[in-house]
Amino acid sequence: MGFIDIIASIIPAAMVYAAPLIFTALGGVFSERSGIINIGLEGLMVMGAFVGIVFHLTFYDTFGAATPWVSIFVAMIVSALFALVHAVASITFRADQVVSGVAINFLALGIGLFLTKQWYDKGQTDMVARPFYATDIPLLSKIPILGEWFFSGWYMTSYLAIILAFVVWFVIFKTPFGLRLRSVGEHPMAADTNGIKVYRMRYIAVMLSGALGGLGGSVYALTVALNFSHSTIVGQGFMALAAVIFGKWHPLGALGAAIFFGFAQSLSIFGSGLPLLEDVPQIFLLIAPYVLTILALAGFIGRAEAPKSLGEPYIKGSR
Amino acid sequence: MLFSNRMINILIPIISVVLGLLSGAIIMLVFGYNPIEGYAALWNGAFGDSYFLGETLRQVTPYILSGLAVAFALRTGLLNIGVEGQVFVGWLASVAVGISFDLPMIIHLPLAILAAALAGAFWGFIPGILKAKLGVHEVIVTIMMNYIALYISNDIVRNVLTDGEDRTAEIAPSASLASEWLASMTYFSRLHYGLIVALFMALVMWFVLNKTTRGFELRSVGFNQNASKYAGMSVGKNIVLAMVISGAFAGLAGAMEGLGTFGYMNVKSGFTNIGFDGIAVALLGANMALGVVLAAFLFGTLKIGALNMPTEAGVPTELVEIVIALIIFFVASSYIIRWAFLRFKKEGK
Amino acid sequence: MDYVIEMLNIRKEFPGIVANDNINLQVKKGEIHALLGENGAGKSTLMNVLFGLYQPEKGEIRVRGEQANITDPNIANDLGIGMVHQHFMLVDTFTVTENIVLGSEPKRMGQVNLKRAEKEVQELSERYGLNVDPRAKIRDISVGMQQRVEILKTLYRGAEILILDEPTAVLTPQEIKELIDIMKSLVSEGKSIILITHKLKEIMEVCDRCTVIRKGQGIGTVEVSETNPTELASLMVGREVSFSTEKTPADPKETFLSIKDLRVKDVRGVEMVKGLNLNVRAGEIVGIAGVDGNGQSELIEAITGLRKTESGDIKLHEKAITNLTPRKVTQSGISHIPQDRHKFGLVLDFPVGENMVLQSYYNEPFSKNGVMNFKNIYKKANELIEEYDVRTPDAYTKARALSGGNQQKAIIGREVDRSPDLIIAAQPTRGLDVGAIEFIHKKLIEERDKGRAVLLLSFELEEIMNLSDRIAVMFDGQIVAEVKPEETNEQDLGLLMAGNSTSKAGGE
Amino acid sequence: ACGASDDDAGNEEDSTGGDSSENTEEETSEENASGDFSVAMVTDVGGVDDKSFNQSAWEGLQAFGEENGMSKGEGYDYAQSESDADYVTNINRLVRQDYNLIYGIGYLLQPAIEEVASQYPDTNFGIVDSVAEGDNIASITFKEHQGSFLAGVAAAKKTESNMVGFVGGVDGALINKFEAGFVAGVKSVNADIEVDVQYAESFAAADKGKLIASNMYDKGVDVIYHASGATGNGVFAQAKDIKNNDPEANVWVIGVDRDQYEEGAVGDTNVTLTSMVKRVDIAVQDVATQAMNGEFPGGEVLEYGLSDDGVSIARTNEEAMTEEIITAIEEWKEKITNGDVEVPSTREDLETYVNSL
Ligand SMILES: Nc1ncnc2c1ncn2[C@@H]1O[C@H](COP(=O)(O)OP(=O)(O)OP(=O)(O)O)[C@@H](O)[C@H]1O
Ligand SMILES: Nc1ncnc2c1ncn2[C@@H]1O[C@H](COP(=O)(O)OP(=O)(O)OP(=O)(O)O)[C@@H](O)[C@H]1O
Ligand SMILES: [Mg+2]
Ligand SMILES: [Mg+2]
Repeated sequence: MGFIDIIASIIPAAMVYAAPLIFTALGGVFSERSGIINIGLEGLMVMGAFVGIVFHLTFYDTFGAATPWVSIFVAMIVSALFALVHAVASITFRADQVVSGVAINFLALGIGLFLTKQWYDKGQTDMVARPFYATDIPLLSKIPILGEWFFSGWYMTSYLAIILAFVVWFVIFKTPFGLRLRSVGEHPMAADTNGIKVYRMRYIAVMLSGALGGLGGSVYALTVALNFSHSTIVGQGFMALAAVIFGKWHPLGALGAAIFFGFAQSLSIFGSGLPLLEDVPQIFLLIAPYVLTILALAGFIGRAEAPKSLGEPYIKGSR
Repeated sequence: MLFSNRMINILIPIISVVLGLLSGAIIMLVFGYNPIEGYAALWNGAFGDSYFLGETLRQVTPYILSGLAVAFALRTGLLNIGVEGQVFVGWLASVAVGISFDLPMIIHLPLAILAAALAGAFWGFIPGILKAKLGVHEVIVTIMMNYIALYISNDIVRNVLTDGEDRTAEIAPSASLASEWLASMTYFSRLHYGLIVALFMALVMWFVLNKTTRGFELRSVGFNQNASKYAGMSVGKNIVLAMVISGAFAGLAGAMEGLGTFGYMNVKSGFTNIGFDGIAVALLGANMALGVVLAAFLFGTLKIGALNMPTEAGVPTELVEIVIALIIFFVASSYIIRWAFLRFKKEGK
Repeated sequence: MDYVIEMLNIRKEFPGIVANDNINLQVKKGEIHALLGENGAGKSTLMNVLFGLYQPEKGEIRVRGEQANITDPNIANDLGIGMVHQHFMLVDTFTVTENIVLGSEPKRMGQVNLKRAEKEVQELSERYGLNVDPRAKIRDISVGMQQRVEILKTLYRGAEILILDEPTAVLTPQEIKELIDIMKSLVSEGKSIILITHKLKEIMEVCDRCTVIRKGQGIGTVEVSETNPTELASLMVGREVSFSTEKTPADPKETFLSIKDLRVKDVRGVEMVKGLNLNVRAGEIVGIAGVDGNGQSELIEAITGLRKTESGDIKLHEKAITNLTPRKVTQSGISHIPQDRHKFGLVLDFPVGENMVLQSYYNEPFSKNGVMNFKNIYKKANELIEEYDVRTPDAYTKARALSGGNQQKAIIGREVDRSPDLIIAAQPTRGLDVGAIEFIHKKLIEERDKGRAVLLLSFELEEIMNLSDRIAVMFDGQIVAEVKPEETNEQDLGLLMAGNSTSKAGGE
Repeated sequence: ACGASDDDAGNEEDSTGGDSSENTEEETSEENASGDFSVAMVTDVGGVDDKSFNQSAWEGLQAFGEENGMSKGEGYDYAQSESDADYVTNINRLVRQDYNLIYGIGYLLQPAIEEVASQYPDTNFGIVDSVAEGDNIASITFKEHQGSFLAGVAAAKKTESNMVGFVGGVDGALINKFEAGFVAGVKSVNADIEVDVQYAESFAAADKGKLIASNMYDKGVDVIYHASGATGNGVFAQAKDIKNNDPEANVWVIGVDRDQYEEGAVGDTNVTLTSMVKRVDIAVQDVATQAMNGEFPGGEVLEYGLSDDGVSIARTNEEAMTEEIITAIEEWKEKITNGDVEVPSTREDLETYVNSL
């Protein structure tokens, strides 16, 4: 395989891995920018995967070919509502946000598997009949090299993830909503005195993180796993959290970090076929993605500044 | 006064557990199970006879240590999500020492335990030093270190400790925490002397944090790094130390599995969850030594008891996951319980 | 009556405390109305009620004669009430413009129309002579500038009634003068101002009337033209207060601290201290006068070991302490009352008692062989609490729950008690009321008289003039002049601080 | 969990706790005429619905129960494990509930079964997919290498590019058995065919499975045999993607443990060429019946292979499994069952085998 071909197979593969992380990390960016730590991303993905699969299995007859799209949409809605639990606990009840996030992770897996047992009478669902399929974009895929790299064998959801990252960037840095969101995460009391409803902003942000986490989980389920079980989401949410921090709480940073993970992961697999890497023992390739991340952080990413009031409940009228 | 602050602090976890169990009962009712049967099965599964009591205590042992690990780091302001990986390397190290030497027990066992603590400590040292020197966020590094631990441990089991096997040899009896006496008292449960190690470590954590100057520094750095620096403490050193100690606790949790429960290390297809559960244990225990012990006890009980629910009452074990999550929520939302108490108090007057 | 604001019989309770008890405040259109009271008297609370941040338990608010129910800062805004808070309400990482328009952003196609906003801010700033750069980030501008941004924020929202809560506590004399000009120009446009300040001189200078509250209760309102500072002070405290601290002339002995050619960079790597020389001798108080941002903080951080120096020597008793760790510096005999008490001075989540041994916990009798002795720690803490009049329920109370003044007293007690040779006091009385200031000044002079050296950093000229035996004027990273307080006046000092060293260089 | 089995070569040295040779040889099932015989199983973390050996074993027990007029909870039951540490607890629980025969399903339970069996010499135990020492233990193993060999034959016949792939779960003796059989099968048909072997190091990483499959198909591999549990979901996902995008594409997956035909459906076509089916149900039912009849094969190692239909090759995809392939499979099956061909089960044996071709 020539270099171009190798790249042509690595890029879509990396994006398959990255897309669910991008969605979820964008959710994390919303939540953390508003000042709410979201360690529950894993649980939100679990919920998304569960809902996406169950909806697809149940309503395939109704929605036909559109089912995957409807499913991820429904997964978004349900996960957003599920995230309300985190919102109520950490915003209204002033719970420690880390604690609440950990509970979200337990709860999502518990509910998902419990209901799977109730509804399917077994520990995992069937496989969905018609998941998302990767496609070649007509015309564009015919462009030499670029077409092969960027327009063949991608999922529509991967494009959606990239587009969404830019949308989120626009929302957070260009719109009044974004300005207010950031102010709430930096200095909630200042926001409050400017007439911004701090609680409402934070609720919205946490629910957005639920929606996006659900999107990430359902996209993973409907592109990669194809069913739901205890082993569908195992650590992807934590990788997404890592992408949020790695990306310095910036939507495009998170995008970059998730793609970085995707590439590192692909490289660990495709590497065995690359001339330079083929003699490297398997174990080094296996741990490479994680070691590379640490090296990248230590080497040139370094200190990242979190939103100032991240993790602190806002108590109106206190100082 | 009807409820003193202290009383409320003690009552909150109890109320949370009760509320969590109540919610679980409601869920069982909704799905057509008999909650009384369900909880009876849970109880029997955890304490039904001395065998199950033994198993419950056995499960509590690593939870205490992984809980202490998370709690210790949190007290210094660090979120150690890497306990899972530290458990792995601790387990591996303890077994490696356990199978590789032929020594009298009085040396062999402590050596194996020490190896686990050191391995865990080293695994904590890396995120610690990166945080202290370069300001790299410990959460990402510890997440990454988990995967590295998993893959490296598997590789070492496969290629260093064995010749391509999935499982190491059994550790020498001289390195084992297992106890004929405890086993025979509990109908062959795997309860082992590790419980004593775990409880002792809880004591150590309490003592170090609350009674020593080092603990004073660690807590101070946890609350306010600037003031600590101003007061002449070395912030970086304390961060590294906190991660090292936290990792050592986690490594010991691994030793409990390696030297106590299993007696070997095998190739793992995924995480053990001892470390991740440790996060919940620590948080439930309010990051305090005694709290962690109690929370670990609760966790162990629920986890072991849950295994009996499907066979005895037909209730899926996942119900317990839900109950645990709800308990954590209720504890976390203690503000609202406190608030309700104050209202109650006011109106009671 | 042409009152723009009437607050009648306001009562506001916090758990366990009545912050406002039946207070009345009536503000006329176009006046500057002072609100005076000790720390914790309830001034900020009253204003927060007016601004809609707190809901009063009782009482009535009228705005321009009409009853108003202000449940939210938005409503206050709509009523033309704007507030500049005691602690600035600015987002550090935002630009000036972003802070100003936050919450009422001009929009264009769903985006914040920053161009328009910047233009508006620019115009507004010019109109009132505020002179701010709309594009600067808050964290890059001086405190005085930040304050103007706060004022602009209210003006941008069309405020007719401005509440300024202790605006001058953090300003340099120049900045105060400018602020006073700004206030005057605002009232000349028909706006009304409620001014909270502890500085009676300012009240006398700019205010028309003054309402005094004491321990949550309204004492009354007086015409400023018919009163004097002494009367105001006694109204406020309920007893006689002495203003200038009494002290005997200094009797300086051998040099304790000597600094030669010191160069220090700040966080961003900009050189802030540029070859500074300074000596402090036993038995004298040396005050550093200067406009904020001329390297004072970096100087103090360098002496205390919190910041690395680039070059130069710092000696204590002829022994180099340059670039020692904070611990070593402390051990060599230096105490440090830090400028930012919340950031550096205290671990707010530790009990008061443990804060009292923050630097000495590792020494006997507070610990032995690495094991803490809490009995001795709390014994010591209780002594200090007693001696320094720290008002706290007990030594086990978290430092967070103490009022600012009491937190400061705790720090001072701790630092002075360690019997250092040199005390570095950075803004030791910032934001404190006259009673507390009096106490702290007395303590510092006592220490001087015991033969200790005191290095005082303050942005308040009055404090510098009152307390110092020698004044070192710092400008652009250097000591540009040394003068004796009795040989200069605030005017001349102000000129020196502005870098105008051609005026007569006093001292030595 | 996965379709995993094990022949644990190092077993003899390991089993320190297992030599309970003082075991009484009493027949524990003496009293029953089927009346009060009961049997139960402990799953590994996969659960009884893992679409793999746990499920298959449970189906065997259910069939056994039905045959003997029992119902779940009365006569037969299972206990599911949530983690490695639960195996012993679960086995013990069943012992104390007086089950006569208790199965541990999966090689992971081997130490647990051995341990408990030595403590309760009066109860009978079965271990599936592994060999355990003890007179009251029947070890049930499968010759997966034989089945995998036939899968290799099918793959070799199907490939057009002369490149086939193998995706393993966690690298180790048990999955190596699948690998060795498969490679031997492929090479036996055509020694020039390249076999790309990769391990995901997980039985639950569908994303990695997909990456590996994508890598393989891109390199030109056209048939992938997976023995990797849920990781295999990703392999199917990738094959279906390619097939959906280009219905003419020649991509195939060979399933494992049970017939994975359903998993391969893409519209009207199907990418599942065949599956290497392991009949744990038959074995479990068989041993239970023997035990009930007082003929429990304690201490024996039972090997179910091609000859007794313990392993087999699915033929559901009739379109893909052409006459030619079926014939080839039958030929090789014949050679294996009559002993002409000794199928290698480790990498070393494989090397010898390939060199001898
Ligand atoms: N959020 C709060 N919770 C509890 N008590 C409060 C709160 N805010 C103020 N108080 C109490 O109300 C009293 C009045 O506080 P306030 O801040 O209004 O004083 P102040 O007059 O502004 O003092 P200063 O001159 O120091 O600004 C304080 O002594 C404090 O005890
Ligand atoms: N988190 C808190 N918990 C308990 N009490 C608090 C808390 N925050 C504030 N208070 C109360 O509010 C007061 C602190 O307010 P503040 O610091 O404004 O006091 P102050 O007298 O105005 O001092 P300063 O000189 O700093 O203005 C204390 O008297 C304290 O009782
Ligand atoms: Mg105040
Ligand atoms: Mg105030």
